[in-house]
Amino acid sequence: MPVRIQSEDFDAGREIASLRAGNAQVGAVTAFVGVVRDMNDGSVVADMELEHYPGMTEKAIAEIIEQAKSRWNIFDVMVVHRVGHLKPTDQIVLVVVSSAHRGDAFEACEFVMDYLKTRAPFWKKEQTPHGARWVESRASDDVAAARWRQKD
Amino acid sequence: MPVRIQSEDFDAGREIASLRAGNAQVGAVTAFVGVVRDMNDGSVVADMELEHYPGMTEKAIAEIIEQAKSRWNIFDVMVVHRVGHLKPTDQIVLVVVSSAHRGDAFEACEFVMDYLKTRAPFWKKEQTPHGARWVESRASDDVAAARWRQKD
Amino acid sequence: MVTLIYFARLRESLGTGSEQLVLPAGVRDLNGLRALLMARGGAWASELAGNTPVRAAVNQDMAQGETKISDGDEIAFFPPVTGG
Amino acid sequence: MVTLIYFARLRESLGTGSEQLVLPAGVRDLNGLRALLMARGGAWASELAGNTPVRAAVNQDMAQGETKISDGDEIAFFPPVTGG
Repeated sequence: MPVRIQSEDFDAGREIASLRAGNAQVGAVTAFVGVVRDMNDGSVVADMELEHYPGMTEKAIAEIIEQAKSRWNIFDVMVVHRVGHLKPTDQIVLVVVSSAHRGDAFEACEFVMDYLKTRAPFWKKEQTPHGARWVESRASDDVAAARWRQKD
Repeated sequence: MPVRIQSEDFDAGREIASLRAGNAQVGAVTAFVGVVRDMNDGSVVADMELEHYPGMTEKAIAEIIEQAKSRWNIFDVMVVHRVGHLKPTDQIVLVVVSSAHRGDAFEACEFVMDYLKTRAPFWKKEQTPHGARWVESRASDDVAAARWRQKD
Repeated sequence: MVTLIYFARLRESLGTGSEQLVLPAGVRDLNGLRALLMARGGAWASELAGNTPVRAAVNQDMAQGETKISDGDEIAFFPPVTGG
Repeated sequence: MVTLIYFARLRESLGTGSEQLVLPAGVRDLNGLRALLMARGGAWASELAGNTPVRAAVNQDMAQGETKISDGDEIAFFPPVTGG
């Protein structure tokens, strides 16, 4: 299963190794790790709660992965996303892409992250010194996702 | 030291963790792992020997890293490159970049790989069923590196 | 009967995470359902008015106001996503 | 005296990895040094003729034919790089 939603932490090195295991044609693996920062939108963040829509989350990410596979020459994609209670410096998300050559691996990995940011049903609630707040979506994420829109 | 040339294998997960350790402003880490393929330029590759220019290699990669830091909003870069005897599915090279946001981390990581491919003094000699051969440089690598050329 | 699910800020403001609802005969798309829920007043009216952005999914696919709904559907309302 | 270093295909064809050389008075740049080495004939002439691409570094910086060289320099000749 190329998508895992879990509360436990993950080991990027192990996921990278397992994604390319048994495929000697893999020449390039790209990985992205998203991390909880101690500051966001000008406030100190003590910790956060990540909520998701079980079922739809896996489905939305699987669709993003299929789209990446149809657009780039890549072998496999693995996405791990944590939910529940997280604190600064905790890992949130991992995207790993394997391919024969690096160009495809880089582009597909960034595409998956940009689409995940705007299409996968997760919501962050941060604890700050001014109280709890739901994180607002960013226009910059919409811009990043729009870069990948294809001409018909 | 942000550059390591070594014959031993590396653990991408450990390098990712160590690059961002102690910096709670890191929100994004990108990693690239290059791997020996069992096929190259139409021939089966049994194994290879990676030669380098000690001293200049470290210097050339350190300069690439400095250039990346001056061009993108990133915190740290780590490059590990193996030399000596390698066989298919072995890891060759690791580039890890940490930053606050993912866009900078993706671009800087790809830039470092593209420049390393054309500017760092390494040479590969492959063993194939037709005998040993020095790998020839690729025009596609020059094209990839040229993308990053800046207007004056 | 449809299943309605609310997430994140909406779940908190509306004070519920999910409910079962018998669709009145005239309600055939998301716009119609939203009008029905807003008629409850209070947080329902203010949260679903569109002053703050609200997204919806029908059977776990992103949906628009014109998206048709019918018996047995799972319909979710939530703010724009903020994962990753 | 300069130190000359050869890598990869050049090292093998020339049959040596490095040497010490006293620079003749007239040799002041890489072009001059290359002409001097080519005059040795055989693999020296064929490898350095430029039919297959050759790169050079002076004191571990990539260099061109016009790059000046002088006593104490470390000068390397090698094929285009193929790492990563």
